[in-house]
Amino acid sequence: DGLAADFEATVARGDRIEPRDWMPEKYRATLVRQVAQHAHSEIIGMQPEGNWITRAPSLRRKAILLAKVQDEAGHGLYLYSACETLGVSRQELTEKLVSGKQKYSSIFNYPTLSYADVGTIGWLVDGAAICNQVPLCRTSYGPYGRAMIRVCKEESFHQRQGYELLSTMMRGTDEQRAMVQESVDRFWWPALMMFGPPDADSPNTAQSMAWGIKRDTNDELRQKFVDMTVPQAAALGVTLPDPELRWDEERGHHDFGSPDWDEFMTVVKGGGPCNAQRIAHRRAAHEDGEWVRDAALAFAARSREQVRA
Amino acid sequence: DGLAADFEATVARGDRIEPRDWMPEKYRATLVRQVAQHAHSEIIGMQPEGNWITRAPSLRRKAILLAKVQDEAGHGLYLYSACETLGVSRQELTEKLVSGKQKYSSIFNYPTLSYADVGTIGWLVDGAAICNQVPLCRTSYGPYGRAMIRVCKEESFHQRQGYELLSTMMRGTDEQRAMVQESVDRFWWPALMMFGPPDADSPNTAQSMAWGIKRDTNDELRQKFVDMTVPQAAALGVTLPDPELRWDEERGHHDFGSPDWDEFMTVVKGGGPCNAQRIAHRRAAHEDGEWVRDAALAFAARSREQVRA
Amino acid sequence: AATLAAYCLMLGDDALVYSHRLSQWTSRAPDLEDDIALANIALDLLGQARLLLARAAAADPSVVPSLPAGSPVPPEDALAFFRDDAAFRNVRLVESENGDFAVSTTRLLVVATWRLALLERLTQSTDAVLRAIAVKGVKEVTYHRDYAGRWFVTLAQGTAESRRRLEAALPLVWPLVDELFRTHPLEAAAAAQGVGVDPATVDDEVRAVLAHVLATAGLDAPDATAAPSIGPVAGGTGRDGRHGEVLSRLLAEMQVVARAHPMGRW
Amino acid sequence: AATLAAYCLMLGDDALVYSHRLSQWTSRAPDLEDDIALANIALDLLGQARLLLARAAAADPSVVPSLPAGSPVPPEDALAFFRDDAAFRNVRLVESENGDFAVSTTRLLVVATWRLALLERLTQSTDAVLRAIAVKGVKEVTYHRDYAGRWFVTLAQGTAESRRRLEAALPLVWPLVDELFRTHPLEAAAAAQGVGVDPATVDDEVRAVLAHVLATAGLDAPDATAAPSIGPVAGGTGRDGRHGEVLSRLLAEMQVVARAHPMGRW
Repeated sequence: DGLAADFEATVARGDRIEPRDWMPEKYRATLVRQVAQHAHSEIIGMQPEGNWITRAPSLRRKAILLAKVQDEAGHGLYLYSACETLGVSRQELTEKLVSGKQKYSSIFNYPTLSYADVGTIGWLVDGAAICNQVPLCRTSYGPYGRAMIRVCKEESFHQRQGYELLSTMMRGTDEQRAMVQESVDRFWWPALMMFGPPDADSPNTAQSMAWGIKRDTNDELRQKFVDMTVPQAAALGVTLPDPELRWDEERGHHDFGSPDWDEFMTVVKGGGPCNAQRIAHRRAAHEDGEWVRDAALAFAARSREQVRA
Repeated sequence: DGLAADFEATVARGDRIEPRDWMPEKYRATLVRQVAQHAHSEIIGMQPEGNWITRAPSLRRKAILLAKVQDEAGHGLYLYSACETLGVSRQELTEKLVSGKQKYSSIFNYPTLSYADVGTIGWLVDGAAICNQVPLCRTSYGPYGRAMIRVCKEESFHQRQGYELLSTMMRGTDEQRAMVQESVDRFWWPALMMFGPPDADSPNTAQSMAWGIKRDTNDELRQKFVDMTVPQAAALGVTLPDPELRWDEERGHHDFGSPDWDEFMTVVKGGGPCNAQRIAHRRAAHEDGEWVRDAALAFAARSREQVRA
Repeated sequence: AATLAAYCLMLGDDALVYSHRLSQWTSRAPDLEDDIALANIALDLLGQARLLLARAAAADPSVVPSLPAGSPVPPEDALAFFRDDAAFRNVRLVESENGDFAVSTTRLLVVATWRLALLERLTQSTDAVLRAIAVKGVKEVTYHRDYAGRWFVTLAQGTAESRRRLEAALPLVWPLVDELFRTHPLEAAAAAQGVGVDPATVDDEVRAVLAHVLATAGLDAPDATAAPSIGPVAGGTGRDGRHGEVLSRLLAEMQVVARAHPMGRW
Repeated sequence: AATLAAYCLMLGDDALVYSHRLSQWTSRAPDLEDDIALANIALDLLGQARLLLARAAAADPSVVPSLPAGSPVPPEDALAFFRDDAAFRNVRLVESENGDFAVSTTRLLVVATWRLALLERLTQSTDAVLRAIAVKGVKEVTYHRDYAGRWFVTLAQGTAESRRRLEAALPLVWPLVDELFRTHPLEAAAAAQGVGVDPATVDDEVRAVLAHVLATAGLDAPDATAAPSIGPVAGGTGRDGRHGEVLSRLLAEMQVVARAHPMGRW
């Protein structure tokens, strides 16, 4: 069948599929799920850091944090737009998010318990996100790839800001250094889980890679992240909470321990410390805003009528 | 007319009118207004001090403050009950309060801006209230008089606690002493206004005194309060913010300046710093609680039916 | 003595934080009678908190945060106002936000039933002070549980709206119930020494009481798929100082005046 | 220089406190576009606040609260995080709670219209720094006003519900409008020196703009009997450090981390 052959050829060449191109239904469905989950992660991801905007300890940090959370809203916007090119509206996706039918990255189900967490999220969580996302800039679906280019650029700016906050705090008081270490202790393992289950337990990876929606396996990305992060931790002066972590001369990589995959599954299934809170917050904002969105629609409809009349 | 004569004779003897006794309609109406206004003052009065319960700086003070605000709710309860003996329900009165149709003491339209205000309200506001209320223990209407006996006993306990807080703070740091002085500066004039306008501008006083609903004129009570408070202020070590304040040897009383009666009228008419806030708070609590009160009524009705069946 | 102190902090922090939440109902309750009742419960718990924090400080003065030399702040206040959230040992259920009256009633039913079971056993503690606190507390908390139980049944069988709200409240409260029975090593140690109670030992009893109230109300406990238990953070829960995001906000308010005046007298 | 510093604190505190309130909309706005727009406005005002507080500190270092020796906290942060509410000089309108989107929109319309009028005049200030801040601010606040104006008209003419909410919002915002035009002696002095603006001089212009927007929306300003102006406290208003009960709560949250670490680097 010619359409399918064209599609396969385009993907194989590393060229991009565009919204008007034919695509297999499963490719579309997989993409919608992946892009929506990514968009939802940006939107839910506003909460853990947003939790500290009103308590930022300096005006400079307050401005940086507010701008960062604002960027996350912007990423959510681009990604929802990318999804709309696949025929699914933001409204539909939001309803799937607040009803728990679509997921978001589990990392955001952990609480932020000190201002150091703002730095740690920038450094480790955005760092892990970048490892996941940089390959997606070359992903086969055009609108997604282009959105990812912009997202990745901003994320790496956020990562540097997070690292810079931690590094400033490490040059501060003993209490501040302890805050940073405590924060890293809490976020290290959840950050490693961001790459998803071990390859052996990740059945969809092969198809996604064939379609060019995914470019590296979970374990490859995880290794890359660990290798990248260990020297940064040393430069900061923090200890990563893994007694098995060490340089393996032969492999040319770091060996490291295994995250608690039971905890991962618990969080995925809704039993994380903040799952219910995050969804409830999003749902409340969505419901509280309904009358405003309705007013905007009614006003726009009336304005259009007046223009016609 | 015999009933009216009996009523007049009872009041003249200083005996009490009881709920089943005949009484002139105007006496009943005046009483309802006065007792309701007093009840509302207790209920609204929970807010300015309640504002500091969650920020009380010691556990002992937190317990004292919480118990005090609870006592105010209790006073509200007795006084609404006294009103009910005159044929007006708590529900009706509450609706008049939240719709702004009945007033409460204007003093509660001032904000509480520091923990010292908790002490100042106890010392000055409860002190002024006691001056107003002690004579009402002998008031002609039985249920009101008896409620006032209990209220006054608790109020004077609160007044001592307020004074004790201020006196402890005055033995603390310089900042604490400044907080006390600043608080007294803000509350002194509003406390003097609690006795109402000057006698010359208080047209209802004569009738209320004839009926034994009121026992002293506004200016008499104000003078009594000033005379009582000046030595207490000296003992505390605070300055009352009135340059005209001095002992008048001849009168055997203190001379003092005149409060800003324009401000008084502004606040009475709704333009005080917190009028709108206090009413909105009360209305929100009343509306938020409606479904609970409805549930209790429905449950009670069903339980009665089951008993009958 | 360190075990006793740590154990008293746990029970004391439960009482302190929960008292604070209940006190937020003041001037906001559905009716004056409930405003008074909730303030009473908050006062009882505040009283228990003060005795327990004082006992902790007496048993092991090293638990008390240090303040500037000459500060007149007593140990109970140093513990309440000068510790950060990570040093608080309360279970997460007591720090959660009040929600509406249905949520608050459901939570009070659960907390009071659990605390009553603990206090009943603590009347046999080998520590005489803790024993005395427990004897007094049992009377108080029995009233708390009965108050909550009456309202729970009333809301369940009141109106369609009250039942709807109560049904919505259950999945907000239940996910934090399992944590109440999770044994912290210090609780195990306190139980082994005879001063404290292992909360796992009251699990069956507490759940049986709750099941009875739910049955009377004609309601089911939420199922674990729809409302899964809220898991630990980095392996720890409230007893380890791992709290929800709400606690640091609660403490920011509670501690603000005290911290601004470390040399203050109140 | 003392007058300039005090005047900069007033405008800086307006921006700082209002930025804080606007930032509370983050992750809670009706739609993503508004989440972004409100954060933008909050960021603009935060930027203005930083410049104004820094100008105040430079003009008169004695306004900066003193911190422990060796503290690395810069003057803008010492001013923002280490003053108590009574030292804040913002008008009370900017500290009031957000309410719903109708209240927030109405308040933004009023505040932006007023601030724009002040900043336009400040582009002629004799102080070069203030002049530069004003030139930048005029562009920003013009956008704020237009954003609020568009939403105000949209809500007024959207649905019955949005109009009802907007009508309910007006009497919550209007009672704090008169205070915006009340001249504080320091504002009079700053105006006399040519560095500042007497807010009374923008009264007519601002009210005319608001009247125009109200007319476009088909609404009347609330009448003064139903929604009387909120009066002073002991003769003072926000500019005198006499605030509502909300400001000390806002600051308790805003300042909590900074105050816990007076020697901290961030």
